[in-house]
Amino acid sequence: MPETITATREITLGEAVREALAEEMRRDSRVFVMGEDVAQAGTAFKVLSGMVDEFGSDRVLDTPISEAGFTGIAVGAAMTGMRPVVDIMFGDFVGLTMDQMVNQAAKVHYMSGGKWKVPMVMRATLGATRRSAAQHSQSLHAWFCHIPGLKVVLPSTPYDAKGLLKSAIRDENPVVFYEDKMMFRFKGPVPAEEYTIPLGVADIKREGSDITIVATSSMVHVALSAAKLLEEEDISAEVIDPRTLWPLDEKTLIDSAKKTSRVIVMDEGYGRYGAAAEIAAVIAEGAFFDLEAPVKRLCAMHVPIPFSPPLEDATVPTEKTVFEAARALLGGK
Amino acid sequence: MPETITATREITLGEAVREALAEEMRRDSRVFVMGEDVAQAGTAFKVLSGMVDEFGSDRVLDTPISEAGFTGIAVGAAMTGMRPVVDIMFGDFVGLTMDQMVNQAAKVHYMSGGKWKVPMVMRATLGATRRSAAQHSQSLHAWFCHIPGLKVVLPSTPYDAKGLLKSAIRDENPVVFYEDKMMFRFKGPVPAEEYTIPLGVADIKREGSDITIVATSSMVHVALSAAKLLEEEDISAEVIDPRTLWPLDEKTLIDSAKKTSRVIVMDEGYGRYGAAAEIAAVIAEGAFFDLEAPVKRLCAMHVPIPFSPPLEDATVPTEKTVFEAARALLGGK
Amino acid sequence: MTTAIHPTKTESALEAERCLRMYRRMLMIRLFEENVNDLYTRALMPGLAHLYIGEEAIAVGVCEALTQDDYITSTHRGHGHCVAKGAALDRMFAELLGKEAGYCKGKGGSMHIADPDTGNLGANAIVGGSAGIATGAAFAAKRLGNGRVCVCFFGEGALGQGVLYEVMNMAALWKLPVIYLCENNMYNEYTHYSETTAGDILTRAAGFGLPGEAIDGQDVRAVYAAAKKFIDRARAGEGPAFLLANTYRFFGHHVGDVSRDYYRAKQEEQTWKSQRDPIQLFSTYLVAQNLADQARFDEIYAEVKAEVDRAVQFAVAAPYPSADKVDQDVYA
Amino acid sequence: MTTAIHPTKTESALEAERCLRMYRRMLMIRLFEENVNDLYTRALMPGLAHLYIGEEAIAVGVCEALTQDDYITSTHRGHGHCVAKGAALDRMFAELLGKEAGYCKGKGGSMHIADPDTGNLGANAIVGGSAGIATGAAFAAKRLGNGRVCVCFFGEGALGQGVLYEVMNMAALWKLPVIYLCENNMYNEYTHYSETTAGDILTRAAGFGLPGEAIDGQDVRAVYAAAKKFIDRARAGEGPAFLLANTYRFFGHHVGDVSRDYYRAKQEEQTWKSQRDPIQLFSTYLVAQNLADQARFDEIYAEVKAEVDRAVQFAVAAPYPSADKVDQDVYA
Ligand SMILES: Cc1ncc(C[n+]2csc(CCOP(=O)(O)OP(=O)(O)O)c2C)c(N)n1
Ligand SMILES: Cc1ncc(C[n+]2csc(CCOP(=O)(O)OP(=O)(O)O)c2C)c(N)n1
Ligand SMILES: [Mg+2]
Ligand SMILES: [Mg+2]
Repeated sequence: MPETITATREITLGEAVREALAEEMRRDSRVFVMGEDVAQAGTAFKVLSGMVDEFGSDRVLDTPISEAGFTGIAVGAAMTGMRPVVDIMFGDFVGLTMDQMVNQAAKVHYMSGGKWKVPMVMRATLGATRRSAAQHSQSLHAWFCHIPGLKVVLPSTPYDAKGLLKSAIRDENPVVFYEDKMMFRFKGPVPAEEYTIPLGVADIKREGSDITIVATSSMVHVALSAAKLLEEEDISAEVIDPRTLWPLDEKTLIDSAKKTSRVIVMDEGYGRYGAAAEIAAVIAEGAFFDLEAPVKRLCAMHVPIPFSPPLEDATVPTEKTVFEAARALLGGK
Repeated sequence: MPETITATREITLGEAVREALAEEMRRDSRVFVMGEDVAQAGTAFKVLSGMVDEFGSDRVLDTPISEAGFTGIAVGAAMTGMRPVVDIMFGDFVGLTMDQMVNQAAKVHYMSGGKWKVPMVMRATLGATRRSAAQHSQSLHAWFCHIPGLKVVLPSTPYDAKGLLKSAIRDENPVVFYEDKMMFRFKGPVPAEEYTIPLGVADIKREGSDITIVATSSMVHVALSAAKLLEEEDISAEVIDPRTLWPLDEKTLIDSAKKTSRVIVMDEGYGRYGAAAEIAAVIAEGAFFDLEAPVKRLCAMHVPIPFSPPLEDATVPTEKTVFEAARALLGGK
Repeated sequence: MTTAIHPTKTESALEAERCLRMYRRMLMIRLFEENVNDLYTRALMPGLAHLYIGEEAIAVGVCEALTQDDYITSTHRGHGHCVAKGAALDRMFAELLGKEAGYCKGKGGSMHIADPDTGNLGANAIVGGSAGIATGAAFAAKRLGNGRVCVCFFGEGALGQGVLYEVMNMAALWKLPVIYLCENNMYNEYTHYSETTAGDILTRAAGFGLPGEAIDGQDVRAVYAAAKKFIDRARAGEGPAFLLANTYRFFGHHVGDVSRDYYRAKQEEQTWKSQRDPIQLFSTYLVAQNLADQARFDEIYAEVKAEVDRAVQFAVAAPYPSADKVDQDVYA
Repeated sequence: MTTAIHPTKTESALEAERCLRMYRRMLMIRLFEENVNDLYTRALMPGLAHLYIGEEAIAVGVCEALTQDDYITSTHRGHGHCVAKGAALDRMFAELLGKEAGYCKGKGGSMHIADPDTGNLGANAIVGGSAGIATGAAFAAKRLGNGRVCVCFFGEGALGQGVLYEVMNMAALWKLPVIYLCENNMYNEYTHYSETTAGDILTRAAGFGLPGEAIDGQDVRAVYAAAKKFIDRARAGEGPAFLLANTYRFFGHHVGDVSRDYYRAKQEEQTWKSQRDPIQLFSTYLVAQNLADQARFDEIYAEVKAEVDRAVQFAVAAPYPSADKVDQDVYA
């Protein structure tokens, strides 16, 4: 069921992220933020504007352009009493951090037999259509989802972003938190009161009975638009946002699939060997005897993201693609 | 149908890799090998022993411990007329190369509108049970499979290793070639005559009619052993090795699934968000109307690989696991 | 780019020719970039772009010391390098606008212009991302014995990327013909480089076995002289080098970065623009040396402007690629 | 590890105590490693291990200058660092054998021993992999104001990893209390470091703003003195430093590396073993200074041997973890 948000206050996703960070930094002096141009510039996307004024440049710390290095520093600082939040400007740069995140952050707890832990958060961006071309448009979260020891969060609304980021910061494990770079100005209701959202709980963004659309991050909104179109055709679509890809709320996804018997999985990462493959596999297995059609994936086209607008636009699923895929799955119902 | 190999000559997988490399280096002076301890030491696994004697240290080149750096050098050398083969001792270290492989190697061709190309091969190892612990036992090939522009090869026999590596070296694209580190001494028939195996063609390692086991790399042999056990119970298992995960021979997998209607997918990588998820999703979609049971994945347990033998052994699927999973899928047939 | 040299010309005639060629090329970059900004402002250009204005002397001085076959790698701030290496302006603008006629068929955009014909291995949107490629091209040149040299352009921000040191080390070990050309414009985006760079840059290079030199990046002749010396040395098989060109970007980090007061003073910008403009400085020199006068400058300006205008028009009028091209060129 | 110091003792008495403590600790590492090799040869140890024999003076000299609360990070060749920082031998052996009683419950093995009680942030099987962690620990120490220092041990092979330079740069910028301790045993596995390392190591450190010093890694007193100086300096808030300890591993890269002729001469090994053994050199010094005699050495040997033997027995007898522990400790 969609969580009921009582607040009427509307803020942007960027503001929600900033609020979550600021609240946690006020609450816990061990929390700090580091990354490129995070201080006076407030990040390239201006998400952290003004934070350095409140917390000072010791806690909102500009780094050299050394993604591997400062991620490694975060791992060590997390082990020894701090709670670092590192900022990776474009999620495309996570390749530089994979060794630190996967061979160090994700494994320290296990390799030490549970003795050391790494309570850190990596914030990164994802998403295309910004006309930023192949090295600034990728959604590579599937890499992290694959690795035991990491948690992965992909919020789709300001409300979720705030509540989940606060939980991520309080988590005792390394968490990768993804923000869609095209959604920073997206507005939504966020209560003024403190709240958190637990990691590992999917949210049904819209209830429906004929088809389930599982969607992440920006794709949730494409799915919701498509659901409206489908409604006009008397097709009732349920839209579910897993919110965290690890831990993954398999039950909610499978239950919905059992109810509707038809499923589309949307993700802005590549579908092939991507996050959507896992979700599709989980549903195909868990709802096997209830599905009336194969699970359909709608994801980024399997090409490096091109610069040219007409090309780039062709790589991302749209409400129209979803609408048509849903109709096809329903056999023209 | 299993390819018929007429040769009676038996060599190890390590020798097959060396032969493929040596033949290609004789054939094409642009081919060279670089990596840590590849020259006099012939790699940490002794796979390249003796090659520096034939080809000299200009073409079998020891590097500093700089995986990112020499992978980047390979990209540039490939663009400008060479055909580099880089050696990544343990596949766990690919994290260090992800930026070079994914943001550079995989995208140069596309970003340049098809003008530059990157004919390079990265050889890396995978596989556990060597008592090497969490940072030397991973099978991270799913990361590369996720990326358009790359090809990914996982041979399971000396025959396949030789034929596929030769094709990988002749390919005009970056290819990641994975060798199971526990299989270097594994022997199999390899013809003395020259041959290549095209990328993108699965091989049916064993024909069967009751259940399909899709397996990669070392898991092929676990599947084959399990198939023998199953035979004793009158269960006829078909074992298919995709051999290349990208391009993926979807048709062969789906056709087999349609024939047997029950499928197990095995891979030594993590199952979650892993290569097996894609294969399972492809089959669940492609053979939807023929499957009589959900596709079952059997992969590395979702934990950092532990050092202690009884723990490590528990992380990898065995013939017994497969046998039981198959019986369960067949509902006790 | 050195054009064919007439054997009977005197040294000073050659020098005069070179100077005017460099002047023209710098001006071309300047006007190119002004038009980029204009296209952005008029919402004709998708995305953003990073202008090279203020730094023209570096690309031009360096590329003057290269042959057409020599290689360069470039950065997100790459238009100047491309133009200096000889790229055609119309196809560059077309690429910036995402048009099919662009250097990359519109697939790359501002940060990925590449051109095999002029040895341009590509601009790169990953800071430090081309260090490996440049070193690899030098590796190939050495192995193939084709006598080529590669210049790896990068901003001082790339000094934060470890891979740079990894490849410098190998270049030194293997004596590869590559020049690491650090354009220190003093800012990593919105952060002054002194906040991100400890120690001493040339000492770093020395630590990895690379000879180095700091040069005034606003003085095209100084850039050319230093580049020539180290490029010739590399071509002669004596190995890599590191050049540190001190410079300044006159405008924002990218075209959208217009309110810059929070990270640098207007006064600082003003000083550089009025006293350290590489084109202005060079024209003063040329006049003093009697190598040109205002009339000649006007003539060059008119020619370059006409060329740039034509190129813009071409690009604006050119068609977009059709959407079905999107999955071509993924694999070779 | 400095133990509590009795206030009335004279400087020379303290020095004598320190010397004997260091001697004992070096011997402990030596005997520990001999037993590791023995366990491997007897097929009692799963996998491989990298012996620290020949390099004992470095870990011991450095850790003598640290407090128990100070941090270290270690490498694949890490047993010496662990012992020097105060780890219990029985739990170390148990870990090497994959037993539940081991420091990491058998999950880590030889290359991952970690122990919060002695400030050991962990050995690391990724070359250069702990540079970030060490720098981060120093970062935390500075932020929390707890006065701790971190020593990052690594082999000269790690000089090939770019991340090392990235974090040294930040350590220098932010004046973090971290010492980068390079153990140059001259080989990266089977390749001589001169084939992999261009330029000059201390110049590299200087380039990133780190003061540095080369030390004789076979002389525990020299190591201690240099380490003490830079550790005190770091603790005083004056920032990081780089120490280059020249040394030699007396045996193979790992226990299985027995035929070494193809990469280094027997003669070279022989010379080091006979003339540059850190324990031998130190005992000669101790005798010359009248700080110990053979009887004392025999006594220490017997004590240490008994402790090591007990530890081995404990580990051999200890049970393996049950298989159901495999998925514990993945998440905290
Ligand atoms: C690896 C990586 N990290 C961060 C960025 C984002 N980014 C783009 S340009 C830039 C600053 C680069 O500064 P510098 O290298 O000095 O070049 P300049 O812009 O001054 O020419 C940054 C941080 C990037 N593109 N790549
Ligand atoms: C990133 C990475 N690359 C390669 C290896 C494989 N490897 C393990 S030890 C070693 C040599 C290390 O040499 P050095 O740093 O000098 O340490 P030493 O063994 O001499 O103590 C190599 C290449 C690794 N563990 N990690
Ligand atoms: Mg700059
Ligand atoms: Mg060494």
